[in-house]
Amino acid sequence: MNPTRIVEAILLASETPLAPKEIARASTDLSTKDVEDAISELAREYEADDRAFQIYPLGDGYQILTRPEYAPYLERFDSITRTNKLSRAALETLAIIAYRQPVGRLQIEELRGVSAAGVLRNLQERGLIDIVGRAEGLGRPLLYGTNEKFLDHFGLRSLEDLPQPQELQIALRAEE
Amino acid sequence: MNPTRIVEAILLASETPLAPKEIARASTDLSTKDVEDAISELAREYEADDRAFQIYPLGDGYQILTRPEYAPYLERFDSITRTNKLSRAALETLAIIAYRQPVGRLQIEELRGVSAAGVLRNLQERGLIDIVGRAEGLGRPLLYGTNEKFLDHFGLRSLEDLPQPQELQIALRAEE
Amino acid sequence: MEVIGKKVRLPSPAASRIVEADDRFVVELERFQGPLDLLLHLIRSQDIDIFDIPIGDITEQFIKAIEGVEDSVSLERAGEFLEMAATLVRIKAQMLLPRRDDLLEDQDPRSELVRRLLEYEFFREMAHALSAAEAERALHRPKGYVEPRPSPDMGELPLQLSLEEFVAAAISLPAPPERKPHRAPVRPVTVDEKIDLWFRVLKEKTRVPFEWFMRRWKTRIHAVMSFLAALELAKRGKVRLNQERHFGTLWVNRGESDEDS
Repeated sequence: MNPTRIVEAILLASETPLAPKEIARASTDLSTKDVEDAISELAREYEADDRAFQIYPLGDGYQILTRPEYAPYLERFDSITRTNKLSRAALETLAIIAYRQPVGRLQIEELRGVSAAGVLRNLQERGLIDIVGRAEGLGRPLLYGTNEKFLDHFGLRSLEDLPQPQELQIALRAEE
Repeated sequence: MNPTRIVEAILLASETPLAPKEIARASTDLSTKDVEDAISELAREYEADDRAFQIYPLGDGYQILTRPEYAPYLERFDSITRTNKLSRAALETLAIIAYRQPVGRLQIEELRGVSAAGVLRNLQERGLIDIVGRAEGLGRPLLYGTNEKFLDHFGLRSLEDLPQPQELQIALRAEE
Repeated sequence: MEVIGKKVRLPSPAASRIVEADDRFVVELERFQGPLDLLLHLIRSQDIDIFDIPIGDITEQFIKAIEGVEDSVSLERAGEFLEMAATLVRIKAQMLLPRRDDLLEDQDPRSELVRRLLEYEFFREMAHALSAAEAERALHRPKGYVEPRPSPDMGELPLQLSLEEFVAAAISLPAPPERKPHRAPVRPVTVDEKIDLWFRVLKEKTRVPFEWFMRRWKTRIHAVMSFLAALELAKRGKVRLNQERHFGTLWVNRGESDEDS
């Protein structure tokens, strides 16, 4: 197998920068010198082909990274792919928190039947919920509640203004 | 900037397969068609240049992945993680969900003759199945379905890549 | 373009035999996914026609295979195997019983089981095909390192959500998912235990209706084990079974030579 291609595969798949000495362990036929030559060869090819990526030295290792001039496209891509709307899961979780607060992750998961960890992080990043305390008992789990920004968004003055429709399932209804 | 290079940068910088429609959002000058053309062009280039990686279709999206012949060289690196193989229980449960979706826990248990609660939780945590709804009737049981990550895990473009039940009949008869 | 997304291929029929036909009475239960898997193994490894299962032999082999099941697997899994044993014994009993005239000729007591086995076999084969696809996919590695990028500040993204939408979502929240009904743990019970019990009862009475035994334990597995114990004792000549008329009471009679066990 062509050593340049082996080095290319390793550089692409590795999570950390790898030094030529480390890369050489991939095959008994591969010397550190071979790896160094392969890296130079790949860098020349990427340059000549005008690839969107290049090999960059990091510490004593190397890594394939996108070229800096593409950063604006990646940034735009990131901000557009995150939407302005809440997902169904986030919306339901927010509803449970709003009506049941303070409420822990386990209770939310019991009500929705699915894991809530990712959704809770998302709602926190959006600034709609806060950690408002810890429950008693094993592991003292975190309790979540809505915050000022949540009220502001809907133009509510306090949680008491939150509508209490008849159709709300019992678990979410305000206790009489 | 050359649209093919923008697409290349975005594909390289993504941890998951991306659909052409999503990639097109990176630039206002980029249509879905442009992205599709760019992907074909890149695939041709990687092929012609004998790169150690290629663009592969997974579900609705595309991702840059190493070619299979380099897998043996990647095995001895700690910085290159392998995905854990699924257990037989998980595979059988996934097969049932893939063919019978949307499907509830009780149906799965009836088909396999064993409890499914633990396996379902595990598959949900690995993100290979989603809750896709609830059945009518007593307790409104949850219904499960497969998702994009399921397709990615098995290298499928769509559920149609799975064998059809008729093909299996032949296998059954051949064994008799 | 090269394609991973080739069609998933089915395993060759030979490869689909998960376990070779080794000593078929020594089966490690942990290797099996459950009772259907074990049953299929017994049938396929002996080249038995699945549409004409010799239910007596298979039942015997199955019960032999799950002997001591409660020691080798969890209680819940043991219950799954025992339930299948009960089903097999029921089918066996139905096959022994005289056909009632009002039953349709094609009402084979085995047909439901055959349907379940074939259906399960389909998904078992599919699991094999998926496993092969998984292995092939695992040969491809994605970019290992993706440069961290400043994540757009979510807090600053304008949120599109009206109070009406929010309340509608709250209303549409379904009632919490059903709780798994609590299953009382099955106390493991053996045929031997039941044999002892028959002896003790038959010391005091010369004959006992089988139902008398059934009434005392509500779980099926006790009934099954009692039935198997009675059959075993009849085989050894320790008891006689008789039924005065079809579908009537099954009597368990003290045998002629019942001095000891």
